[in-house]
Amino acid sequence: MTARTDKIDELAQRAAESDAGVSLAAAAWRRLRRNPVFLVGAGIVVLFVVLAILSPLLAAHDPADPMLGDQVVRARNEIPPPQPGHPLGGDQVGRDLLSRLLVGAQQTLLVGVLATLIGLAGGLVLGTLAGALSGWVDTVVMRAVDVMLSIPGLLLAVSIGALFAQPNQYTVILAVAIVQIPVFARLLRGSMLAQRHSDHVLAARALGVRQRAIVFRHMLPNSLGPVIVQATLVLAIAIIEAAGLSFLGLGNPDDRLPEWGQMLGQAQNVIDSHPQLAFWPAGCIIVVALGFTLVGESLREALDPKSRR
Amino acid sequence: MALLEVRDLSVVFRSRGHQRTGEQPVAAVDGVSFDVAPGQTVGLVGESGCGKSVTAMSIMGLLPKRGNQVTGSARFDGTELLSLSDRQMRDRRGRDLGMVFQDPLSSLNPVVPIGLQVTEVLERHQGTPRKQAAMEAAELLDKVGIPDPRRRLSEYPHQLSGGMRQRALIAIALACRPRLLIADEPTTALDVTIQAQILALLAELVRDTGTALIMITHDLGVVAGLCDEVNVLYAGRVVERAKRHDLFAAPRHPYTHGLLSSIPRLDSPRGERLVPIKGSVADNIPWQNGCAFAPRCPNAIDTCVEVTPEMAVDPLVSRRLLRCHNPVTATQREALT
Amino acid sequence: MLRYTVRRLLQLVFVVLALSLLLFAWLRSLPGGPVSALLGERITPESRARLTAELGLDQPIFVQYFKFLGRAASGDFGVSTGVQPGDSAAAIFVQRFPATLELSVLAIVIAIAVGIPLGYLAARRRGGLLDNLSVVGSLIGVAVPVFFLAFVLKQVFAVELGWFPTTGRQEGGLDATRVTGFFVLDGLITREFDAAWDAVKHLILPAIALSSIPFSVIVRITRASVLDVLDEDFVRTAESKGLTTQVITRRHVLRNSMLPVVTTIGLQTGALLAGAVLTEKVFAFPGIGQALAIGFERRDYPVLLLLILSAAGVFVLVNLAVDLSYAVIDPRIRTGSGGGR
Amino acid sequence: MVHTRKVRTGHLAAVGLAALLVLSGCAESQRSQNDPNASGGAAKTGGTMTFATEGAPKLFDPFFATDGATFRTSQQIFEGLVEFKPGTAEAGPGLAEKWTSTPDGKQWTFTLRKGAKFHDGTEFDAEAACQNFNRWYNQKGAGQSTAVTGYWQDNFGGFSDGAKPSLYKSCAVKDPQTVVVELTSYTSKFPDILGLPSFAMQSPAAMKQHDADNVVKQGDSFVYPAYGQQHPSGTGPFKFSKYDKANGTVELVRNDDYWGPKTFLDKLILRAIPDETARKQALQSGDVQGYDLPSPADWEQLKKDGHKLLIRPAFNVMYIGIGQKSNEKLRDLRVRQAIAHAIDREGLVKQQYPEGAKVAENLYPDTIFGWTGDVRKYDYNPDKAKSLLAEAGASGLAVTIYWPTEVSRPYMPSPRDIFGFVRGNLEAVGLKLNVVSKPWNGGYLEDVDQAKADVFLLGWNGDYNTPDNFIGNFFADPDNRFATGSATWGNQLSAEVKAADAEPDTAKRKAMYEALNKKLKAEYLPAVPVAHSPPALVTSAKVSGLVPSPLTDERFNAVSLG
Repeated sequence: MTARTDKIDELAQRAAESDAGVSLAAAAWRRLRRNPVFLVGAGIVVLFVVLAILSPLLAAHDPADPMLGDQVVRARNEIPPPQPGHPLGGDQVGRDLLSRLLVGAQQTLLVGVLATLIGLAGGLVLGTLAGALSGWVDTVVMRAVDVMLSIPGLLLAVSIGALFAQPNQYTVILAVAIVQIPVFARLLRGSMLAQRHSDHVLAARALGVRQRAIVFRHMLPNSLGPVIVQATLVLAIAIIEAAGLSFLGLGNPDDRLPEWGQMLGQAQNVIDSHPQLAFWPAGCIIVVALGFTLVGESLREALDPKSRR
Repeated sequence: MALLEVRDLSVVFRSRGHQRTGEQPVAAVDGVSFDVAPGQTVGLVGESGCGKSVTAMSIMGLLPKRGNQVTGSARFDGTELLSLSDRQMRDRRGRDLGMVFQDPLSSLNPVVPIGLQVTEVLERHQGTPRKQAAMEAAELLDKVGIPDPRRRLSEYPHQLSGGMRQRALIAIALACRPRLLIADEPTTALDVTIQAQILALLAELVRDTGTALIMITHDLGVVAGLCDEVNVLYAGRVVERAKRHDLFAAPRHPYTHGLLSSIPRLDSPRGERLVPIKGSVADNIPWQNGCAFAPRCPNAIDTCVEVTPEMAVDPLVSRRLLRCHNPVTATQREALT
Repeated sequence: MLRYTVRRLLQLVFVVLALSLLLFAWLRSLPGGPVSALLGERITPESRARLTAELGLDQPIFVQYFKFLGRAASGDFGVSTGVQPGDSAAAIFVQRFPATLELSVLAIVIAIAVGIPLGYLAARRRGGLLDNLSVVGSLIGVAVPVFFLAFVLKQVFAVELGWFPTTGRQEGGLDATRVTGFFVLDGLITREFDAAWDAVKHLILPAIALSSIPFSVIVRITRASVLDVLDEDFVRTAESKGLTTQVITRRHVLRNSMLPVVTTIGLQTGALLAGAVLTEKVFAFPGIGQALAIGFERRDYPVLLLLILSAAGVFVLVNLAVDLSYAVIDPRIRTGSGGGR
Repeated sequence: MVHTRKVRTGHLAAVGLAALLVLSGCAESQRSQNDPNASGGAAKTGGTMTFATEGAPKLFDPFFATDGATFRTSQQIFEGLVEFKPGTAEAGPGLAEKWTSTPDGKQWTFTLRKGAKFHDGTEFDAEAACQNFNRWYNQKGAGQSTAVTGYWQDNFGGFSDGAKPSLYKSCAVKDPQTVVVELTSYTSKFPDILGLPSFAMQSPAAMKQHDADNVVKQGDSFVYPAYGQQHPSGTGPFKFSKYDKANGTVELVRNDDYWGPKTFLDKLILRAIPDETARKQALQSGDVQGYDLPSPADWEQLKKDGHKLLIRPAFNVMYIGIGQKSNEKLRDLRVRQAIAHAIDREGLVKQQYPEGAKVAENLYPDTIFGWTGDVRKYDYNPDKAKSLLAEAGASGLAVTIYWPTEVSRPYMPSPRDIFGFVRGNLEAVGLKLNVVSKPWNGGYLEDVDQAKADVFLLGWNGDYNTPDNFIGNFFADPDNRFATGSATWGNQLSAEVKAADAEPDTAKRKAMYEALNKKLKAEYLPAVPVAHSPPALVTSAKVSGLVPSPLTDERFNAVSLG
């Protein structure tokens, strides 16, 4: 018995490598190392993540504390200007802008990562179901996916966001995440269908391996390439769409822990009188989104066998 | 007076940024020379990667400008092709020089009707008006043996069989009655029966139209059926040139000999075993250090790995050029058979 | 082909029905809604109860849904409670759809007209300055939040420079005649050219903002696809025929690289509605998008329901159109046989 | 499809052109030819003014409306028997030149203005006036829905079917210039309420012709008849010209038969621009000549840019409501007082409210009858608050606090920021806040009205100049959003409110209201009054003659450009 499974594993392993596994990954890595696009993107992402993790330490002040509140005079549209200890000044209610941006990095990363993970998880379940056990399961799941895909992404996110009676950080994340589920599902199903007829799977099946084993040991691992690419891209999308939600007033109303999209959305009414309140978070969002996109795109190209670009 | 004179043609690949990566530029074609007389059929034979296709492409001026360095000379009817401007070259391609490629499916545009793919050449080079061009195209297709040509005009490549596609390609290449036709492995992608037909077709056409033909192949069988003169290429250099009969009767270069004895022959006694060439191209040594074939060569002697052999008239058989220190002798051939 | 189309249309019906039930149930289960919308601040528990009963909102959800379907069948999707209180949702759609259509068309036209040539040139001069610029540019284009771009455009070109109007579809004072609801068209056919021009001026900034994402995507896809086609054998064949570069580009390269591009254009066109929600809000442009934005804010459920449904419908239809247009571009699909590369 | 491919773009263009020509054949410009040039308005008289409003009007029949956008329009078209004096909330003569009442305040005699004409050409006389009263009183079916005739039901109660008691009894024509209106009881609101936009005089002929009362319930809402949609006919200085829904603009033109001074403007265009920033930029770029409700944050800048900022007298109140229902600790006066002491109202007003905003001491502004400064004041004193909580054994009390999102009200310019401030204050005195934020119309009002909130931020915009419009609305019914009914003193409060309203004798009534205000602060404290905040409107420099009204009831009849 063990002997047999070992044999299969070895077999499938070889097939996997020839398909999408190690060798291709290695080749991809070789291409990436030389790709300036990737290096720039990776640089941005790493910087951002480090910042996000360390931000509580870096932030000089409590982002929720309106310490400069006494300098806020709505009647004269005055907000705290840059000053010693507050290089960027304060926001509409006198909280230290720099600290908010720093802590914002953390929240933004949180939104991006959680949304992506949830979308990924959902897609993984649906896609695996459909891809693995075709038949009516496939049909049902894919119909559902089609329904979701039949609404433009951001619109769907906004709709979902609006449908929560009481918006908060997690409804935002959820709204953005749900939109991504069908995308991932499609992706996984596609690549698994492609594999169902590939040699190593057939071989494994021929040797009578249990369906589950085939799916999890052989099919899933080989489908991950495109999924990883998609995930990096989704991270960027999630961050941007979260900002869109905030702009439409469907964001997280509790702004004690700031998130860049939220900061941008809240700054919309003072964008001409206090542009810095909008431009700082906007700038951060653009750079970070760009970073993830660069990484995603260069990954995609590197993993795409026939790409010479 | 030759129609095409290729002299000392060399093509060097330079991978982008090779200075940084320190890769040595590779010579795909290394001082190749040969002539093609009007109406003559010349074969370029060799394993894949020996540089025969690159030779053809460089003559046609189809090699990408970037990353390729073409030196030497290729005189067509007295004009130096290699020094022509891009525009001048375009004017000649399709008119004086035609080319047929290996894979007929991918070589035809899938979304353009066959007819247009033929007529566009006529329009380009002869300014033939659409209607008339269409008629000529039909005749062409008919000539290359495509049944019901009128209907075919409006059809798309995927609707034709492999053989038909190759015929169409040939029709395109010959549309403007070029004086030189280069066929690059025209039959490799087809199954055997079709191969024969296509070869026959080519033979017939060049005879009728008096078109000179360069036949590029790895298949000596093809050569046997078609070529007047054969150039055997190895690692970017011509190693043996001979008239067809001489070559098949008495291959002199061990590589040629190897090729011949590695293909089954109908006239050989039963029970004879095929002798494959040992090793692979990977074992080659650079020509600078001697004979590139030496490592695989049964006849290799010490000089082969010390002195680079030069192209020279065969001491035994005249009318033949040879690049070898220790050619195959008659006795050896006997020993083998 | 026909069977395929029919199947897709059926699928569309299915999608819309499923969506409508989903949305309807969810919307109804939410707080706020018609009653609060109608009574606003003056609401009292007593009046709430009365109105809820009057409107039959106390009946079981399915009863309500089927009543809704019944009314919907006769084109009655309920009456707006927030966007344009008192107007029927259908009327709002009919009246605002042309606006968004005008906007989307202009946006997608800009995206295509600039995006495809740029993508092609980038591919032709691969690795060159233009190439790198267009690639990075297109990536940035995706990274910039649409509404932020819209804000900046408006601030710079409308408020500071005053080249364009900041908001709306047309000056009220023009007293333009309405025929089709497409202001530009109306202006042309009624020969009120000032009105048409004014409408165009109102379109430009929002359209640019809206086109940013489709533009970026189109550039990228075109470039990639052209690069693929460029080293296809048949391009080499075309070269070997000595054809002129223009012919090779037009007939052999572009036409073959258009398939993926068309797909993208389709998807992007459908997705424009999402962008329109943001852009139209920024420019107070009275289209579907703005109605959605206000609808979300004021919880105008009848309008939201209809607009989201129709958005989905349009999206599906556009994609169907795209699939069909493959046949136009790719004979292998039209003539059934062959499959594809 | 194969064919479409064959079509060359040239052909397409041709086809398109042809289509255009065909269309233009059947499409004619319907421009009013005598269009006195739109933008140019240098002359004192003439010109067109475009004014940006928050929303588009629901319809043009004010009797069926409760929304500001509708009233903004209808107040230019219609006039009431009573009109509020420009710039005040004080009732003055309108279509009625003067009026008298019997001592018991149940019978009112109005003397009507001569020479007023409706836009449809019919005369305005006693007959027309009474027909209006009877129209209101005799609403049937959908017309009786609170959603349709909210103002009537708030102020007059029931209808002729007698299902609910009504304040209105009858209207009699004494002579063409005199009507006698009978009420079932006295209320301090009368006749001021006749100044409400909803109760403006409309042309009986026009209403008859266009079926004005035919309101139909359809699905989740109501559909209004042609009259309200298309043919409003009043006596006002402007006439309804057209409503371009596709463009969100209402066009009004000068009424040349107006009984009073004619308008300077040829045309008034009211354009809906929901987004506040968009309104501002429309003004800055000259697309509009004025707009409503500029964000206080922009006031300074707008003035700097040379625009005219017109600040309305504050006629509203923002309060922190304290519910009596769920959290019984809040029924302890000391806890409510602690909350009052915890809030730094001066700080809040200074930081988050526009200039001219005042800290509120009563639940209605001092321009209203019965206001008194002699009430218990709660100074900002966290320590006092802490000790009060301790006394009440409510230190660290957990409280559910509600604040609204997706809304900005005149009395609450930026709820998020105001709440941020309040939250800080309350947490500083050790209260544990369970924060609930909901969209204004997405559950906030609903929950607050069902008294789900322990503490909540809300306010009120006054309609007319009587205390009852404020505290009457809040407390007359013990089952209210403060759930005063659940408090021991709840019913007493309701009784006192009703009594004061029903007291005909002015002096007595004043005393009663002052007493009530004192008790509301000292004994009941169902809400902590926070601020009276002046809303504003803004016009470009060349606009003159617009008088800001505390009731946001500005008239454009005296407005001129340049």
